Amino acid sequence: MDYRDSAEEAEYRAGLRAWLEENVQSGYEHAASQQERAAIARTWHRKLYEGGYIGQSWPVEWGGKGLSPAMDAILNEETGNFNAPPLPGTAGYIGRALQMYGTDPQRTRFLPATISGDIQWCQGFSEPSAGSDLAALRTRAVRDGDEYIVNGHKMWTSGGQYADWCLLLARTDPDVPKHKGITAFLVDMKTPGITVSPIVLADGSPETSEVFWEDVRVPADQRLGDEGEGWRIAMTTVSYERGPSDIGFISTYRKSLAELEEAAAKKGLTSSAEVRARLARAYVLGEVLRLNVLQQLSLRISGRPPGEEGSVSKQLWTHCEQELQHLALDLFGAEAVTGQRPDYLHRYFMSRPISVYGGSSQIQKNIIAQRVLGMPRK
Amino acid sequence: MDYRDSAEEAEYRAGLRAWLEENVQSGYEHAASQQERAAIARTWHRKLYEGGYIGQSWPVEWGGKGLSPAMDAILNEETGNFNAPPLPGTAGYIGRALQMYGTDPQRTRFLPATISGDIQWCQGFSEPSAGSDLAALRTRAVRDGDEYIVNGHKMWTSGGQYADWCLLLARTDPDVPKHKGITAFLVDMKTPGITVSPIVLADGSPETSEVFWEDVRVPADQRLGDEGEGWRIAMTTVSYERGPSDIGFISTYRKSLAELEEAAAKKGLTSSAEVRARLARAYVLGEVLRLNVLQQLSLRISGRPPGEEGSVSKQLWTHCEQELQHLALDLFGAEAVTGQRPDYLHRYFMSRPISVYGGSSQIQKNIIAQRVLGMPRK
Amino acid sequence: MYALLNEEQLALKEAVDSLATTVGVANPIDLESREPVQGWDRLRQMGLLDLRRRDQGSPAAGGVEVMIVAQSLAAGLVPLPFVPTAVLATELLSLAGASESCLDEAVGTGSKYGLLLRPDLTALSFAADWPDSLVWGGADTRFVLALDSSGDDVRLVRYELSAPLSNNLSVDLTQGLWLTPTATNEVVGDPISGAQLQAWTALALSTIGADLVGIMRYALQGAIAYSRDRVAYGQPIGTFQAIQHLAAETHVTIEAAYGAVCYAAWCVDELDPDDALQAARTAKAYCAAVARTATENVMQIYGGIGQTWEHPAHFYTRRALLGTQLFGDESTQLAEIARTRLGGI
Amino acid sequence: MYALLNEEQLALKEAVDSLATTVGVANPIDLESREPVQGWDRLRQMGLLDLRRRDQGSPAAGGVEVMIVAQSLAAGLVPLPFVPTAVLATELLSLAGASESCLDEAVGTGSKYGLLLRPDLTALSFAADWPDSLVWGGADTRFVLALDSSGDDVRLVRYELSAPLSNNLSVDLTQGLWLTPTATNEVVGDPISGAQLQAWTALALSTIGADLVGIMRYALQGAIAYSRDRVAYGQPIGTFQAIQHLAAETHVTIEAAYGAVCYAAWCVDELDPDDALQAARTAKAYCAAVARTATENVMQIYGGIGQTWEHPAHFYTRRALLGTQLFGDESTQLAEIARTRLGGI
Repeated sequence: MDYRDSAEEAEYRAGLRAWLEENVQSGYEHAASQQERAAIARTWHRKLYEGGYIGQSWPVEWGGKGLSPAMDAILNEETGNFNAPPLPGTAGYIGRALQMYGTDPQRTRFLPATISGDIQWCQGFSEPSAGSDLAALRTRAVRDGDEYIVNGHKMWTSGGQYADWCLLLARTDPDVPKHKGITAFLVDMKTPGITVSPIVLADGSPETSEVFWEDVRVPADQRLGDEGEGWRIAMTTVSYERGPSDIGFISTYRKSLAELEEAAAKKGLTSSAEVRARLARAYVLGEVLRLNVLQQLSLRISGRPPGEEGSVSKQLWTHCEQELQHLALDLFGAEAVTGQRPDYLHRYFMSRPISVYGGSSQIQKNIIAQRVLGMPRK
Repeated sequence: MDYRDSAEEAEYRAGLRAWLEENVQSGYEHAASQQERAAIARTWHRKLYEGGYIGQSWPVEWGGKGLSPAMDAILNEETGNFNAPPLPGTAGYIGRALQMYGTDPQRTRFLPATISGDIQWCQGFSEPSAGSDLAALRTRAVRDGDEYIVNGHKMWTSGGQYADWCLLLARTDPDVPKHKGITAFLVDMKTPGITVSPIVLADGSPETSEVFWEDVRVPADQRLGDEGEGWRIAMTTVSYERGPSDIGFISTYRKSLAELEEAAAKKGLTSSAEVRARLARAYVLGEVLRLNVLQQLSLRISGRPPGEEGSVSKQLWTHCEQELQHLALDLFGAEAVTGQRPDYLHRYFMSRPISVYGGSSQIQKNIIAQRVLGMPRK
Repeated sequence: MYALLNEEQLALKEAVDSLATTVGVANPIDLESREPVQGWDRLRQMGLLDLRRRDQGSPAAGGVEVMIVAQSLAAGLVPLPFVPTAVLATELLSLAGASESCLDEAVGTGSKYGLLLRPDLTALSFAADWPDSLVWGGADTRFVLALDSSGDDVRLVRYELSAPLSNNLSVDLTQGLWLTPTATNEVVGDPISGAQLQAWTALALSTIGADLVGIMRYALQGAIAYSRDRVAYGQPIGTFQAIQHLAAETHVTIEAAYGAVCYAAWCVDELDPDDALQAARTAKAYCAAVARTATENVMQIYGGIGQTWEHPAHFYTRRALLGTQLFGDESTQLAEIARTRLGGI
Repeated sequence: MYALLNEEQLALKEAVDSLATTVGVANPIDLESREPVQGWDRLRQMGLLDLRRRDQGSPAAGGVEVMIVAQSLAAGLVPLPFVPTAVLATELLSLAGASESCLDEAVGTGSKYGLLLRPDLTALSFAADWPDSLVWGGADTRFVLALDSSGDDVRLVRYELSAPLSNNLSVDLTQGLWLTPTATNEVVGDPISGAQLQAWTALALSTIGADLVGIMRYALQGAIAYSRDRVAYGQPIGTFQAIQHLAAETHVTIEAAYGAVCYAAWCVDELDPDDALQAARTAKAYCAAVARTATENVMQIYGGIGQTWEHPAHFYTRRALLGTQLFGDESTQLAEIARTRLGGI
């Protein structure tokens, strides 16, 4: 057990900091529109690529550097510390899917462009009637010669409006058990028949999108993996969504807490023992999450694939952020409800879906009980 | 809607207060042993009987006065206010069972003695492997001529050591669905083959008992209701356990809170805004429970039998008492763990089983979801 | 003792429930199509605007009736200022013995009277603080009531706005909170006593509590209905124990809040102002403590769809957030309750 | 960066886990049959008593090893004063540079050294407060360590008891807290600096945190095993989502507490005392916040049987109650953390 950087890690961190000092992209946080944010993110992706910071933990043969997952965590942490835009997470996990399940031509075609940021990906998984129960998805892909014809309706396709390509899950065989009839595809978002429409969240900001698929023709060589292998591909992909990248959340959290402490002090609230205790508790929860994530990361470093214990981090993350936003409302409730602090209201509403997306809190508890604690299923 | 006593209620209350002024039995709370407490309770039962306060809401034909359930609530409240020993609850609900399901000879034999306190009852329902799932009970009663032979093991038989008679549930038919094979019996606790042994609770105090039944011969005319009717009898009985009698809890709660406020003030804690808020919250929870119970009581007054909404009161009661004891430990934790305040430790441990007995909190939530809110079963 | 609605009160509830379905909001699009003046007229036709006018010194209807109406209108997300205008402004004018014509105006065509609130929403504002205060009322507010304590007595002050309100700042899409525009003011009626203000605050707290109970109850009903239809893993999500228990826990807090609000509402006209205020603070403390969680639980049961603008779930959350703050959140109420039970610090 | 136990540390854990099953307590009856001197000998044979003795100025083992041992011994409900005697008394003697013979005695036959705690258990007590303080240690305690600040420096004081301890007041049936008997005292070793005391407090907090994690984890394991066997409504209760979620929620808090305790334990010997103390307070704050609830949840899963004296569930609850208080509960830690982050009031 050693929480310090190893020599290698320290060297990497120093190099990264020097690079960030020169190259960090600003303006993301205060961008006027989602479109502007997407443009900044794309530029930032390219810069990171030029700096050698995209796909750094991928194998060398696929354009990576084979670095330890620890370096990904440091990258997350330091870009957070430097107030950089978020790291392009989709590149990371869709790259994994391509490496593990792609054909050689697919890898050659997509991996370089994914690393460089020339292709921005979105994820076409969830549907109106397939959320927590993702395997119930209904979008159909029917083979027609050298193509598949896709019809369906996807929800919660983050960045759908700005993505170039989509990793799509569709049902190719309705006659087998639901997990076995799903296939993954790589689809150009400019293909005719695809319509993207924004989903506006409860606080009024357009944050994600729904995508309608109408007779969309997808060449068969853009199928990822075999027919029926889609579920396994999706599960692998999703597992790489969690884990060390949470560290990106942790630096955001630290900043939010520091801002809240400052705002509370300015309002004269930090003379109240109750407020002090609640702010200190928010600090404790953040630390507890950080230290749990470090343990998860250590498992990854020691070669274990991301597992169900990630559900524990997800629960802690949810609790952490939702509690922080509750605290902000409790301290600045009147300001928040009278339009003086729209930022608190925005963050509050943004904190609510954390217990829904990426597996709801209820699903996470099922996973912990049954797969981590080994409790019996009915 | 009117929270004031009606003219009738006010008159009853005034008479009761005058009677209590003269007759209230003291010493229960600080009795040296459980045995002494049982003796005091028996004397108190007799006094109440002489005052006309036992079975007052029973029909006149069964020795009652046909008073409104509101009077039972007032009785509970005022005896609580006068620091009297608890009211003999078993007499009330076992009396109901006798009235509703007893034969005429049974009623004649048992009702007067139950009212007068000559018979103290206990309840032989739960078993080691039949707690929440009471209908899974295994104690067998096998017909043998004019008798039944009972074998089994009952748990959580409160007052088993001091009771004269027992309302017993036993399985008479193992070959029908579990709810249908249960029969109720009235059993003299002096019958050979019955052994009572104390159950010591987590804080070290003997609070209840387990009862072993070994070839206990019960005359067939002591069967209550028909064979197989035991489950229905038990459910009716249990439903009368809740409800207005909770008001007895409410006066106890008020006293506990007042004592805690005083102790906190003495220790100088009431200058802390946090402690003040927590004490005030405890007051709010107590009021909220009281007002909910009054609504439940009003349903009873308007003639509705006790229903599933009682589960809401049970949840509030549990929350109220467990939170109060948490607060006591949070304020006086060091005193409690170093033997300076054994009373807080005792009350804390006594507060834990509230979420287990009389239907665990999990069972109550099932009832609320399925029977009150009408949510679907699988 | 009878802690439930009587026949008449049940009939009132049923009538207002039914009205609320026609003038209330079911989704964001309704907000644009609802015509406030017409809705207000519907309330007047049912006599709901006159509840707190005095007839030979007594209010036309008690706190309990006000509670019933506020609860049902909130449940239906009725975007009309029933609470600030028809209940609280009318009550203030009645307490000050304002002229009948003034009262007629308050409940006339359009909701013309608003209240001046402190920027932290914890109390009525004083005239001197006009520029920093907020107006709680409908878009057609023409007069705003505030207090003035510059003399020996506390007096009611009426502002007449020189232009319509603009700049609605409210988080709640069905209730308005506005920046103060330019206005002229005059004293109205007689001095208001401390006891009268206590009683008025008790009415305010219990009515806002009723509003919160209304939205919580109706929001949960919707989520339960949804849980019967929405299928996951081959069965309605309402069959899962996790969803059942979340709904049950929420129901427990709502029923508890309802009991406390009933008592507080009854106390308004039946007990001394300080006892009524204690009951009202108790109810408001509890409602404020549970309302946000209740509406969050509802959003959770709805899952993803409950997080979107197009779904009405957030309407309830927003109204819960505002109601929690109006006249003080849980911690404000607890501090006051502690003062009465434990003395000052 | 590697936040998990390495091979050696895993081996140590396994060895102590195994020891704990033989010297620990599985039910109340064991308490009478356990022979403390023999148990203590077993710890010594495994070298667990010397962890904090110094070898050329460095402790024989780091905070992480202490954490591992404390956690496993607590999990096994080992009724021996490992924490106060083998860890904290030894550490105090080492910090003060006490003589080797004194240290030999501390870890010799029987657990001879106890600590003097303030009556509220939040800190070591000062000699002047002897009569009102409590002794934390085993029944065979002969020497009690306290501090003295009557001179210019803080000094370590050793009391020699004139009679064996009696009057165990502890709620925890596996750890002793005793009234102070008559005793004579003398100063031991060199003055102790503020930084040394900070580091010592960090060790105390992280070790008590480890103790709490140990009992929580083991208590939950037991309840889960029970839930597999216990049948209600025709199926193991562990199949019910309500029970699964209760266990899952508890597991989350235990894993979270474990992560915080690991870091705090590592910091003890690796960071500056003030940073180590902040990490330790963080871990203790979290452990204290969740330990009671975790053990209550365990009692709840056990149902009726978990409420009885004969069942060991209450052992965990009792140890959680004591551990929560030792060196300050959550609110004590939060107040200190707030001081470092927000400044004084």
